[in-house]
Amino acid sequence: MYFILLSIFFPILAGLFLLIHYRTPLSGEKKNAGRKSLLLLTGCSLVITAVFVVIALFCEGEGFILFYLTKDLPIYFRIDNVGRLFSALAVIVIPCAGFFSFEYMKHEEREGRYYGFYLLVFGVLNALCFSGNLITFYLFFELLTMSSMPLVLHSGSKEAVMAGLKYLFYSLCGAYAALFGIYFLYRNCDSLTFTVDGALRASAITEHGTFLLAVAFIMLLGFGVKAGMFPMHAWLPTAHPVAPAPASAVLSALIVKAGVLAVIRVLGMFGRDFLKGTWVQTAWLCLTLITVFMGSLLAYREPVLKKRLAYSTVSQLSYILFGLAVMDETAFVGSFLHILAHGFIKAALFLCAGAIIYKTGKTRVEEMRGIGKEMPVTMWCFTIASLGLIGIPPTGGFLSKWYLALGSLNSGIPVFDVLGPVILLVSALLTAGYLLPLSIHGFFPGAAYDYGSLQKREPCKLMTVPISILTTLSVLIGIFPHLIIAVIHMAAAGR
Amino acid sequence: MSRKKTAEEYQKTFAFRFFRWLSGEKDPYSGEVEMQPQKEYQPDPEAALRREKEHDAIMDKVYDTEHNKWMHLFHRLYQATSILFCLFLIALLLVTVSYLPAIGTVTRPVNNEVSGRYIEKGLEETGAINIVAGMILDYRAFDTLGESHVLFVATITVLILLRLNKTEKDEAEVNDRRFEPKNDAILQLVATFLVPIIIIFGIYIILNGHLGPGGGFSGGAVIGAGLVLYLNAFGFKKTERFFTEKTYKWVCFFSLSFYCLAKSYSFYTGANQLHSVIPKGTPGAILSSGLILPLNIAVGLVVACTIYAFYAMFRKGGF
Amino acid sequence: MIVTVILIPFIAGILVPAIPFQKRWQKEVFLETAVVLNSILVWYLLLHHSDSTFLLAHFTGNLNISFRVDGMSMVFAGLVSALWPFATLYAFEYMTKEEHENVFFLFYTLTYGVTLGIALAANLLTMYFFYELLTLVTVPLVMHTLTREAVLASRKYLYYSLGGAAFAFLGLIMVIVYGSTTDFILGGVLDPAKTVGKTNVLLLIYVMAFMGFGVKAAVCPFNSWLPQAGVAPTPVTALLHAVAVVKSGAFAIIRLTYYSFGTNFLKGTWAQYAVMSVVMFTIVYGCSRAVKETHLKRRLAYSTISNLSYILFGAVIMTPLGLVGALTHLVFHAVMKISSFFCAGAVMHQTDRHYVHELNGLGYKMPRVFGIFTISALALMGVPGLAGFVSKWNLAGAAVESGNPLAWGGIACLLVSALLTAIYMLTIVVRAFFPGKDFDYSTISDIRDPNWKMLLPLFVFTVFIILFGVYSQPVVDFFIKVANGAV
Amino acid sequence: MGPNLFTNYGEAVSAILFCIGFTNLLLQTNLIKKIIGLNIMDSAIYLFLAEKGYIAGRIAPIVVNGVTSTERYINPIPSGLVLTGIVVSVSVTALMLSLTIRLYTRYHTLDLDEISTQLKKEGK
Amino acid sequence: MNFICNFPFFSILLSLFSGTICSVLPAKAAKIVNRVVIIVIGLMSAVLLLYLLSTGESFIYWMGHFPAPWGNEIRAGVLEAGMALFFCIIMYLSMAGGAHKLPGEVVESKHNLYYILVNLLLSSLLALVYTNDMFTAYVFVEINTISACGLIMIRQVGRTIEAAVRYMIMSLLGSGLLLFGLCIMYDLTGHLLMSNIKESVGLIMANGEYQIPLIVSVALMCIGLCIKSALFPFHAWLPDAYGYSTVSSAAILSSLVSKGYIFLLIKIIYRVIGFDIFNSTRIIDVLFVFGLMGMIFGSLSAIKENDIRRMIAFSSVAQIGYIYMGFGMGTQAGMVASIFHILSHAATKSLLFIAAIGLTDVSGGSRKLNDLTGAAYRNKWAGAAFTVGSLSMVGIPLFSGFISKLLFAQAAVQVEGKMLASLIVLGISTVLNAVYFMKTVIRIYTSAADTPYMSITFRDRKPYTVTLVCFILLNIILGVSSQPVVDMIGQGLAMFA
Repeated sequence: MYFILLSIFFPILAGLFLLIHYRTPLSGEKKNAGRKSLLLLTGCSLVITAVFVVIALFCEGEGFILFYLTKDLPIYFRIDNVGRLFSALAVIVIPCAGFFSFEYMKHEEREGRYYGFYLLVFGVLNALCFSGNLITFYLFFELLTMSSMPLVLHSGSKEAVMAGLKYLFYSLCGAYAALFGIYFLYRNCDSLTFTVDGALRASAITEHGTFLLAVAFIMLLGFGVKAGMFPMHAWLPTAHPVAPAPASAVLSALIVKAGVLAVIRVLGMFGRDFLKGTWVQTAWLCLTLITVFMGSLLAYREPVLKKRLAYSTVSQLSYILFGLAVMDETAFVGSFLHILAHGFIKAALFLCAGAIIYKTGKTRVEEMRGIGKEMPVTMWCFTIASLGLIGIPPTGGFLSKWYLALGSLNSGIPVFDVLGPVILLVSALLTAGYLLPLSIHGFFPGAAYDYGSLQKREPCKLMTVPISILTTLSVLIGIFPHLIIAVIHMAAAGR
Repeated sequence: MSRKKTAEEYQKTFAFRFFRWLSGEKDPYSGEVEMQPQKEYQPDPEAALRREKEHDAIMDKVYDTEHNKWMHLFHRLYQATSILFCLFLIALLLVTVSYLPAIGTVTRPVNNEVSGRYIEKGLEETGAINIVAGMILDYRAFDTLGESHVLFVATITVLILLRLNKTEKDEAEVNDRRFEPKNDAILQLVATFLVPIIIIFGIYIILNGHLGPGGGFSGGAVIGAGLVLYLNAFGFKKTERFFTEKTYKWVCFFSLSFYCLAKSYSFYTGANQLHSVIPKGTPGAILSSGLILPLNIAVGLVVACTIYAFYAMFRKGGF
Repeated sequence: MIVTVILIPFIAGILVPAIPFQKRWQKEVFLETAVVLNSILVWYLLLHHSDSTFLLAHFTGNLNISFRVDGMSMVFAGLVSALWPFATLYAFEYMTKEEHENVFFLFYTLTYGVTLGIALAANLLTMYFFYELLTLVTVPLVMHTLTREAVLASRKYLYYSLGGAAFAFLGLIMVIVYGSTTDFILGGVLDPAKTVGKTNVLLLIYVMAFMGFGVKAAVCPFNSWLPQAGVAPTPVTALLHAVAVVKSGAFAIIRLTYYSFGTNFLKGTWAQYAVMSVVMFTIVYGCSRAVKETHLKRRLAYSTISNLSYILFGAVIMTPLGLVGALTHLVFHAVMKISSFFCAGAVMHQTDRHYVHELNGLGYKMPRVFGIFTISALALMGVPGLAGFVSKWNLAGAAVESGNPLAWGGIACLLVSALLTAIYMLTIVVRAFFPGKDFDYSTISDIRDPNWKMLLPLFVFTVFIILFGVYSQPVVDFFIKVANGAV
Repeated sequence: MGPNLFTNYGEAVSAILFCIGFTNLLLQTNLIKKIIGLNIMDSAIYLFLAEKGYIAGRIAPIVVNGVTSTERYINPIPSGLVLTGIVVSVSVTALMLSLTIRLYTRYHTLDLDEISTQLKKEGK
Repeated sequence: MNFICNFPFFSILLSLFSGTICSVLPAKAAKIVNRVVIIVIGLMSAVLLLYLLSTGESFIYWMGHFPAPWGNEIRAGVLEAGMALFFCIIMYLSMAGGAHKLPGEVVESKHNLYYILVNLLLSSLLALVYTNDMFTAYVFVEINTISACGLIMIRQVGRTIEAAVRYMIMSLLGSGLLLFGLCIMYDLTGHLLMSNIKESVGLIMANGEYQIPLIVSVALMCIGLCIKSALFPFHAWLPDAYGYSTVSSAAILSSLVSKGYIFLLIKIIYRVIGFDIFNSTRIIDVLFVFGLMGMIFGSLSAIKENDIRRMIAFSSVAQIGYIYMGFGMGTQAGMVASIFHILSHAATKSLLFIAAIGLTDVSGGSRKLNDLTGAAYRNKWAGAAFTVGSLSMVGIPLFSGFISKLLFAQAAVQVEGKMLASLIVLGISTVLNAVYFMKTVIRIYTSAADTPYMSITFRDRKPYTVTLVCFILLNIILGVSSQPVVDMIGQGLAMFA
């Protein structure tokens, strides 16, 4: 039990300590010494937190209440299987990206601030995973926005600041839309504790059914902002390119997933039975499919690598949301698998992009001809991860998409049961179209390529190892999915 | 498509903006978040000057009565409405009059016990043969007291307005000389005859106020007229010998004081049901009807002086 | 006893210019002692209050000036007396740079007494009396700098306030004529026998009176005085234009709605919908103006406008829960806004910078001030765990509970406003802490945090923001008791 | 319309005169004409009052031969009122005339509007 | 008969007589006589008031040896005595407050004439207050008019003479209408004494004959008095007259002269026509509408005005509108409110005039608002007094204006058809009042470093300051303990019937 608390508050406190202690920029002679201690502290904290989380993951228990906000609003923590899966993803990606940034951030100023917020994000993410009721979740959802915003605008350039603000306001907008729903849920449910089969009172459904549907839609839209769903996706392609690569990785792999987690929780609160077959579901399906297609298309015509990846994230997240919107158990499994697979893959891809930028300073795709010759390890990882995202067996991506398509076809929703898989396939094709050219040109620069300028620029181990780990994991999911699928089924059943 | 839009035009289209938003390049906050300092208020002296000039110009235009079309129009309108108003008032009053009791009949409400008592008991109670004199100087003496003070206060205001101080007076006198008749023999001769007669007649009217038609005011006016004639015939030099501002002041003062005190006594005794010591005398005699005769004399003096004073004031602002 | 607490500030205030103090600190000690003493007295009074009414003077007819302590007055008087000593402490430091200190402290202290008068008034006439007085004693404070802007601002303030009071006066008349008494009684005092057939007129007058008192609470068409009044010294803007004066408006409206006209009479009528629409509009309007505003204090003033309408929104829901929400926000917003205003004041005092775009990078030089500012910003946005969330939660809860569809729309307004709040507050925070890559730190090298007199109030308020956010139950319970007339 | 319009012709005439005087006083811009209007108005009222006192076939209220009978004399009250009124009228006329003189010596015009315009131009 | 009953008569005669006396006295002596007379009359009125309050009923006093329908009478009740007392107080304070301006504005040799006018004005006011006879009232109205005209033009500048001419014209129109109405009334009733007329009017209303002429006559009298008291559309003469005459005159004119006419109107309403009969005519509606219009337009004109004295003068127009609005309500409460407002406005307006003169004195004599910047710092008492007056006008509790506003509003609520209109106009007019008065108050408290008058310091004049303090106290007394006054008004009105 205490490990939950430790896994939440240890990184938060550590982050705050870093923020306060390293508030002035390091400079001159002290820089090296200061940096070393900073890295040591950060590294230790990351590892210790990871250990705490892992221990917490294996805890069983009913959860506990930290304190009461108001009379019937407890801050309540609990571990369930949904949380476990998310937490597992986080506990792998964050340290990886963290160690990656030890090298990546070497030349940046104000590293203390970066690591401080990084740790904060870690703690908040853990708290998000372990939240036991909606209000706790909302609390940390807001905090997540606040603490991750400094990561986005870390570089401090004008675009970065603007992007950070944009990210902040989009997220808050979503959060407040969600809060609107929470107010009504609070009055129409017995408690805000998470369930999977609906917490609305029967009387409330009969009285305000229509209105509650609207509320549900607003909540879905609101949390969908974080998950980059269509009308409010615009922050993603702005925020990713300006953030440092590891931050982008975390952002894309985990933070946007917080929106997905929220949607899962909200679905549980309303209950699938309540939403199935209503206009809410239809509208939601429409939005997700639009997002899927539009994201891929935009990515396809995007020349800047990180922005391309960002569009890709937009598209891929809506795969997940589509799976949830179908409200079918198989599709749910597909969604969850995609959460994990996409998490690893996108983290790997962003780290690769980061490594390329770090070493060569090139950001645009057409500049990267022959990059595979210069940084083979990185590019290999990039290629494998790309294949996973496209959905080539035996990677995790294939499996998840398979389940998604299967679930959609099973669901029996008119039109969408077929339209969904079709669009997913088209999108997969587009994915191939925007990711593979990079590998192809990277490894086969063509006849015109001047081999004379080629030089080995493989990054150091601190960068390649995390990338490799993540890539490997993405493949491993596809190969050994059974354990995970079992856990997912348990999660879907509410255990 | 044959027509191609220029880049600038294209940027204004909805499609362009939509696409920018779609691809996340545009966001609703841009422009709002990037803040520019607001301009502090700076008073602009030139603007103030300009405003003043404009104001003057407008004022000139407004006061340019000759050429102001609106003003003329307004005048026309004003006159038209005023005539209409007059006609309306006439109509209203005529309607009212038509509903009033008929003239000359005994049954009008006016002929009630009040007038009846004045006629029947007036002689007995006031001792005056002239019932009107008895009424205004005894029954309704308070009104008459007020009336004489109206005259008094009017003189005061005329004094305030027209009386000149020393230096102005000299100047005015020089001016005035030019209009003075220069020893007009005929006028002087006629005046020598007429003035005493007029004044004597005035005195008669005053003294007979309680016995027949007449009284202080009419008699005083006649005397005043005589004095004015005298003045016109002989000039200020002559009149100043017996009538100066001082004379006027004291005559007025004593007359009014007497009037006030006498009436006060009478009011006081009347109100407190005391017996008044003033004898009524025999009706018809000169020395009769109690206070009416002295009061008439006092009023006559005041009026005579006032009439003369008005004339002198109007003419040259002093005596 | 009740009169004493109103009189002490009057006497102390008048003594300030009267006593020839040799040194500045003597004056400070004198004033602070008086204010603290008075606050202690007020709290003592509130905690040991009796239910009796204290009659001070007889006016005409059955009208009198009298005082009484009831639930509402406990809330408001408690709030005011808790904040005043800190604000005074802060003002000592702030006013070192300003002129005419004596006059300032004279009126500043007078205002304390007058505000307490509003809080403790036992009937509508007394409240109206002190309400008008409040306008008068605060005008010199707004005018204090005597610059052109200050004069214009105070002029506007006067017009608006007095004009508003003129219409509020109509409400007073209605209560006098159609009420059984003018005393404040929860549930209203209108006499049903007298109001037969006059409902619509009464409602019309209620709306007028609402807007009249609403002028002080900066309801939408009448709000422009508040940002302009920001030219006053910061202690004034903070305490008066974020707490005492504007809250008096809200307080008066609550008194009018709940204690004079009565919610039973008003609920569900067109009047309720009318005022609620106005309030909702103000909520959004204030925030959007704040986003556009670049002057720091004016921005906060616009924020105040919006937040005051939160309170009014709670009040016009016209249920006990709504009142709870209104009271919660009344108190919590006071703490949050005074804290953010004091931060702004500290910045202006230390750096003489007034505009948002001048604040770049100051977060590193004044970490305490800006840390506190961040916390108050987050609280204003309604981040859970801070005071703002609780009050918003109560407000929205009451709105949901009322079952009034317009009130549900009001929740949406609250949230839109919360988003806009985030925009205008966090841009400041971001500027202060993330000035951008090419920012020249040498321009702010000689700036530092203010001294303890300014920081102490700030820390105390921050502690309260967090405390209320985490552990608000006893306070809210008390408000519930007030709203149900149990106090 | 009531029954007595033609019987009361004297009063009707005085009413018309009153209105003429009233309108002149109100609307003429020339001061002298205004004063004339004033006098017309006052005279009309005296006429009106005199009409009131009149009773057909009776004589003025001065006691002749000691006979004091209501049958013999007309009503004395209106006559008294007229007397008082005349004095008032004289005073007021004198005052108005002196004001006119003052204005004329200062502004050399009798037109009140003209005088106002000049005053405004003077600006004090 | 108690000796005290002679007091009304004494006061009228004393002031008349003192006017005559002043004509032969030098200026200084005239001044003293004037002061003494006002004080003596004030004392007598006070004693009379106490006496009347103790006996609780009014009395009739014969002016001569003849009783009611034959002789003149005066009548004294609580209201009359109270009014007389109040007029004396205001008159004394106005004279004292403006005395120091007199030498500068009036030629030395005409000072005694000024005091004559004041004395006669006082006597005419007293006569208007006490009289029980319509024709007496007419005669004293004329005295009032002429002496007021004299007060206006005693300071001889172009504006005052023009204003005097305009004032005279309007007044004469009013007098003409009043007299004509009076004649018709006399024709219908055969009486000139108020109580007798009232009986006859009752009879006329009862048997239905002569109703049209009666109403026309009432209307003519009302309009005549409205014109004389400067009700809204007839106010053209007022701003110049109040704005440019010497300050005592302005104070007296605005607070007393027009009030005298209004009081006469009240007497006519109650004592001649009868309150109920009056209310059954449409005249009150006309008064009501004109009153409302006056409240709005007077204030609007005041807002536009840039000259402080004229601004206050325009405010008078608005305040007179209040009073007529109270009449127009046609209820006892409205009447009480109006009468209270007569008092409160008299106290406030003369205070404002006197204070304004103090402010202009320290601003180089300029009356432009711009030049008054910071004047309150140069003359503290005048500034404070002006502020008090303004606050009272705006209707801040503690000051008399608030009470009258309260009474008006309370009265308005009881009148079904006119309630909303009067309440709303009351509100709007308060806002407008606030605008122009507060503008000025802020202006005089704005420090002006760059005005040329910075160096002018106020020469402390004890009498002036004392006057201001008295005025402020009067205002506050009326504002704080208004109950006895209101009771007294109610009692007085009851005695009227």
